[in-house]
Amino acid sequence: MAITMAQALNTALRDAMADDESVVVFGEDVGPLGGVFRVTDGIARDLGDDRCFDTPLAESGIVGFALGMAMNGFRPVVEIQFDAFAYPAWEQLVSHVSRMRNRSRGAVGVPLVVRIPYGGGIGGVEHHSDSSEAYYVHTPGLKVVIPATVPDAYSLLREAIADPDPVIVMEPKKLYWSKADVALPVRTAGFGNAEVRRPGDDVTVLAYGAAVPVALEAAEVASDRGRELEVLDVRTLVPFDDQTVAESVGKTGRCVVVHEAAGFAGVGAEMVARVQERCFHSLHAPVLRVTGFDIPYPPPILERFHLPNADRVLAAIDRLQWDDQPDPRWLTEVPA
Amino acid sequence: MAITMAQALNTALRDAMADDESVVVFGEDVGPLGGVFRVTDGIARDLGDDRCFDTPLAESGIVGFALGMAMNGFRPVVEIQFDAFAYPAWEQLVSHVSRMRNRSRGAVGVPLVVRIPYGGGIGGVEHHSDSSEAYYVHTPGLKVVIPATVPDAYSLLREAIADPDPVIVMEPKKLYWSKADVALPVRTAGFGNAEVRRPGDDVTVLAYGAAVPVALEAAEVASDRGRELEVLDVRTLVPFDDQTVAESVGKTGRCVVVHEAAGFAGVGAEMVARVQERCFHSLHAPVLRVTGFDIPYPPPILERFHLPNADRVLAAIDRLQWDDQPDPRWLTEVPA
Amino acid sequence: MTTSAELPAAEVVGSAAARLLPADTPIRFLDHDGRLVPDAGHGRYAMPRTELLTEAYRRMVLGRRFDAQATALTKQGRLAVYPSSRGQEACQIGGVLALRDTDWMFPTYRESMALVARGIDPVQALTLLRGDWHCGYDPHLTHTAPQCTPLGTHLPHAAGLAYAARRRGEDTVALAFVGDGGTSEGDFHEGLNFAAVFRAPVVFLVQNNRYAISVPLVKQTAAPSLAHKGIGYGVPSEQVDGNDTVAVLAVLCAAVERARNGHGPFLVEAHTYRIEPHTNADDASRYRDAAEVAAWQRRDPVARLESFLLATGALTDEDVGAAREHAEAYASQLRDRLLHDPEVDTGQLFEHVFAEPTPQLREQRRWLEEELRGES
Amino acid sequence: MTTSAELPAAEVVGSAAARLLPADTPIRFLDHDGRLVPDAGHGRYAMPRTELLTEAYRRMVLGRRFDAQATALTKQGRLAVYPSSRGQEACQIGGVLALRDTDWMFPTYRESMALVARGIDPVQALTLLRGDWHCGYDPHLTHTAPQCTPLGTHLPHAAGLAYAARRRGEDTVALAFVGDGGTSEGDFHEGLNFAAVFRAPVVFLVQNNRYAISVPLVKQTAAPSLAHKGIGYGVPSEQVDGNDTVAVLAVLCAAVERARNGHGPFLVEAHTYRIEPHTNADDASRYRDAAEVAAWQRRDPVARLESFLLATGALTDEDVGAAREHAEAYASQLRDRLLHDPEVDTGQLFEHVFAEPTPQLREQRRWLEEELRGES
Ligand SMILES: Cc1ncc(C[n+]2csc(CCOP(=O)(O)OP(=O)(O)O)c2C)c(N)n1
Ligand SMILES: Cc1ncc(C[n+]2csc(CCOP(=O)(O)OP(=O)(O)O)c2C)c(N)n1
Ligand SMILES: [Mg+2]
Ligand SMILES: [Mg+2]
Repeated sequence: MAITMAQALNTALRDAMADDESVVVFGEDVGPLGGVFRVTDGIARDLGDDRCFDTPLAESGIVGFALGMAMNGFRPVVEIQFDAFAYPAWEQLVSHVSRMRNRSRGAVGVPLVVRIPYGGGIGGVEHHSDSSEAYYVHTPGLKVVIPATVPDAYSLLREAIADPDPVIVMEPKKLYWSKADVALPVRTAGFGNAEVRRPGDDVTVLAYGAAVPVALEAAEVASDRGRELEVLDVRTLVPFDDQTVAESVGKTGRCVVVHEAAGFAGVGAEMVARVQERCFHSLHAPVLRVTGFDIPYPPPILERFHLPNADRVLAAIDRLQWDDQPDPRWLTEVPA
Repeated sequence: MAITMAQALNTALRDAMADDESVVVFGEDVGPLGGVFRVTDGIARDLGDDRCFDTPLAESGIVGFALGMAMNGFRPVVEIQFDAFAYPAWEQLVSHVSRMRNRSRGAVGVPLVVRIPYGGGIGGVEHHSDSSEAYYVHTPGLKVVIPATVPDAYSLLREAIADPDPVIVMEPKKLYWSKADVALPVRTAGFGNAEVRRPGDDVTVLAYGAAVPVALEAAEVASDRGRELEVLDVRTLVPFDDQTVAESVGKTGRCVVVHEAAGFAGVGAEMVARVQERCFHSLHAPVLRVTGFDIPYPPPILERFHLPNADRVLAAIDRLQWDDQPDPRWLTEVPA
Repeated sequence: MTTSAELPAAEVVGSAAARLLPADTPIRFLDHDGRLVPDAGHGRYAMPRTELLTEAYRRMVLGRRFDAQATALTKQGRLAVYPSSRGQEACQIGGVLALRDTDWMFPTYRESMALVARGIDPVQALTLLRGDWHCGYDPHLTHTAPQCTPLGTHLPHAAGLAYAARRRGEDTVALAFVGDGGTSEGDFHEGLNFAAVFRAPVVFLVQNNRYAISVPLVKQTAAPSLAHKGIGYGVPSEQVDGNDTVAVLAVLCAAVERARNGHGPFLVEAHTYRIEPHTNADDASRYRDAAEVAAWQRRDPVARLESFLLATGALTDEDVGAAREHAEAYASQLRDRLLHDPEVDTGQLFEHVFAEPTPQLREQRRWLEEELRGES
Repeated sequence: MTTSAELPAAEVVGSAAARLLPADTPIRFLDHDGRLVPDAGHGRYAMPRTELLTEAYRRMVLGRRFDAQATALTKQGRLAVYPSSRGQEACQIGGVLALRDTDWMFPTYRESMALVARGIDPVQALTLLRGDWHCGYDPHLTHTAPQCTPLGTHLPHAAGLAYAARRRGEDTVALAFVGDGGTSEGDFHEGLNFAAVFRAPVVFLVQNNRYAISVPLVKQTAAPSLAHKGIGYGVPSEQVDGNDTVAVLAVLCAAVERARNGHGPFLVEAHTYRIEPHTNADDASRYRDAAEVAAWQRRDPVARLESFLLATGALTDEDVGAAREHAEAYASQLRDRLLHDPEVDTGQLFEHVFAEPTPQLREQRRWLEEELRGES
């Protein structure tokens, strides 16, 4: 039976809670309402309102309270309502959640999951469509995972809950209602493993979250045009799977990175840096990025101009110096 | 007469306040104490305790209050006591300070300066040595500048205060007591201009803040060994000077990026990505990074192992494939 | 040198508590049927001028009609989302009428009604919720901050802006709206504390509509009332029946006056109720009974004020009819204006990030323009 | 379905206020000279057991000596930085003695004295300030959270941890220290609110030492007292003479007992004074008078308790001598132990970031090891 990503997440929470008494779910509106995206739908009713409960409206408090519970035997899974509303919890995440284990020389682990619906494409008004993964990825001590498929949503969330360390699970809002035929429980590859979503020999496309379907769409078109893209779903940004990425680029010799967040100092920059470090001699062209612009996330009527789409991916691929003639765009920036 | 960077910043504040009544300075302990680094020393006394004043201990409040004043005719310059203590102000910075102009279609500008002493090397205990620039740099709507020299400290702060947009001035703590002979007021290059601190033909070294003296030290040694490094002080991370960087790398064909922050998704990654995009065909080797490790900033007795130093820069330069034989390190990661 | 190291005397503390705490019951003038209650205003607040009340009535009728129209337009897909303030008209309009035009208002996403009551063009007021841009009106021209979505974050802004005005010798007051849920955020705390320490002329108006989306007040706080938060900052506070326009205006006008005269901030908790779901996207049946809503509908602020004003003769049936007609015309004009799709101007994406776009933004703009040229 | 939509009755609100507000003057048992005051404990708090007081005395003597030693070691370059709590012994030791060993303590950077009073090895207690690691003791073994530097941020942790214990049916209490400055942070607000809403057994102990580094209380808040913040969360509160060990213990023991019995959190403001500069790196002459310090030195908590216990005969001169001797021995042992440089173990840099290092961290560790091998 086809289920949505939101349902897979819901089942993952339920299964984790059934398996382990110490798993508790809380946040804003996750109780009777079931969360604004219904990811916790029915959980308070079915598993008890002490296992899944609403909190006061204060994200720093939610994350700090969760950290306290995690220090004392629980495995809290907290929901942030929308990406931008994780910002008030920033200090707790960066100064405490990510550091408690290290600070205490391993004595105090923080088995805490922070679920953050992220990204745009759903017509959300201001503050409801941020892609904030780069902030977490740059913070040592946090793991950051992003499912792009229904089975991964289930499996990565289960693994996040079982993980002894804090995990930020970024859930692509746009894909909450994407469907797949999948029998749960399902386990996909563990953290640190990128997945080849579509094999190809000509270009490696690195993507995650909502950018994965975009990359796949581009691959479909490219294939019709005679170019085979190898689409890698990075899945877990921390830990990062250097090996699969390098193997792919080593084979294809070309690479494009796609994500929705602003490009400047985004996660894509790190991927580019890693790829060119590891595959320098295999590369026939610079690694290009297709990302959101370096602007605040736009309002609904303008978001389609901001979001990466298959056409932009294809355009980037066209620029990968196929006849080994440098693309004039690069040359304009370089002195004669 | 030789003055310190802290003194240059102090003079910049005084001069800006003298020139413009709307400039006010506030934050924690900036009044009678003069700030924990004495950057505001004597200002409250000399210019009035309504021009330079202490606030309650609440960084979100400080930045939010400053934004309110900036909306209403003032040019606040707020001091954050140590980098990690800007984290409580994160939501204000990301959701408001950076977006107010955009949100209001340009009607409400935010001429606000946030001074953040950043970085390590001063034996600070936990939370006193973070390098958080990547977080700000990735946030559209914020300008981010980092002086590495005494004249730049003066000039960039003056320009930041005069700027119609919010500017994060990251002040390298380690260089507060560095000295230079400079007659104030002084104006150096404006925002968006990297500065060649030392010319050279063999390798471009990109650095900023406290990494600049490290790069220069490395350049000194490298020169003795017959390699001339061109050390670029990036100075302003946003806006970024692509042109000077590309010109330099176009000339040298090799590039190393140095900063103190954790490498993963740090600002260095962006520089690498930009350099390889723009200078792909000039590069003889991958662009390498010398950065802090991907760990929470270590305690005082261990910080010297974490911080980039001249030796590490030199080691990276040695790995730049001078005989055009791929370094085996890169090959280990790539499949046969 | 300061010598603040001594403890305050007992009398000072004791009298401060008396001065700062709210009344034990919400200030009220009218009962649910619009009849004057015996202890109107607790004997501490003066009845507002009649013209203020009739003006409030007219704007409430307009506001409610506007709100209904916006809800309808949302169902038709003309707005991206709409958070109704039906049932909160006394607060929405009370907040506006307590201010002069030169005073500043700091609204949240729920205050669309207050925006139009302030005279802001309704299409501009709905820009955010239409998804056209983040804010459609000019904050400086309207003395109204952009509607704030991140809860509580605008309270420090209000403090800073009001302090700035006071420093220049202006007698501007800022009024900031915040919800019951919003009082839990750290920025509520910091905003009130800054306002108090800097004696900023800010009136904080908590619309306690009993819910933060689905979360009821009892899960939000264990305080005797939200107004009891004021004393912790040295901010005097009051609680008021938020569906009693007379009481809301009486208390807010006193608070604004006080702030204007240099006596610093004030905290008002208005007890009211969100009649509609949180937004059109919400399903309120999941977390509250229809009976509860019905009970609150019987306390309708518009009907209540109408009864009172009709009874006192301040308002005639004709006035009521005229107000409704005006509201109808306003609503139908709004509907017509919103039937057009908004204009799409992609240049705006890059134009306002900074006063001057960076080279990178110029470049990105060029890329988009090229792409669009290619498309067309 | 909840029906929290009704307003609380006036009596409930009124009596809540009485129940939640602190006394108008700080609770006190002893005057500055250690004599019992007439209205000891305001008639509301019981005199603590004598053995508790004599034990407190001994630990205060030890704590003060420890503190002096740490200050001296800092001058010799043996610690990276040291924030003294001299003058705050009644709070430091009172906080510890109000707890059972299985209760949790949440200290800040200023609580080194409380750490050693809790029996934590002094070298482990000083690990943070020595610059050796971020925390030297095992929080689980000692039931003591790592010292918290980001102000106020540990209060939500205390609430969560205490709530977790209570959910498991344990009667653990958490006591969290926070400074007067720390009460201004958003996390103070959120921590108290969470504790109140979840009825977490937490005692919040505000050591109001009149300064946040250089910033005096008057610039921090306009509240009648910091204890007055409690009512805004429905958290009962008290203010106490923080240099009167008897009063501190009386109030804290009552608060802890209350929390242990399931009645939820409590807020205590202890009025005290930071005799030393903020840390060794601070220059207090820039912002306060020597006369002010001298006035507070005359209220010395140690001398005050000593006088009282000697006068009541609970303590003899021999006991006093023995306590001091023990403290001397402790201090000299500490000095000896801190004369060695701490061991440098670079592996630790990578070992504890995650339970299992990522491939990237393993690689970085290898780089460093190679580099160090190359060096040697
Ligand atoms: C910081 C932040 N967290 C979460 C949200 C999501 N959110 C929007 S409205 C809302 C409820 C607000 O309740 P309340 O403050 O009572 O105002 P009301 O909507 O009832 O007017 C929530 C949780 C937000 N906007 N900002
Ligand atoms: C979030 C945060 N901001 C700023 C600081 C820097 N800082 C360290 S101690 C201090 C003053 C704290 O005063 P108070 O809370 O009264 O505690 P005390 O030091 O007096 O014990 C400041 C501002 C910090 N540690 N954390
Ligand atoms: Mg509400
Ligand atoms: Mg203090």
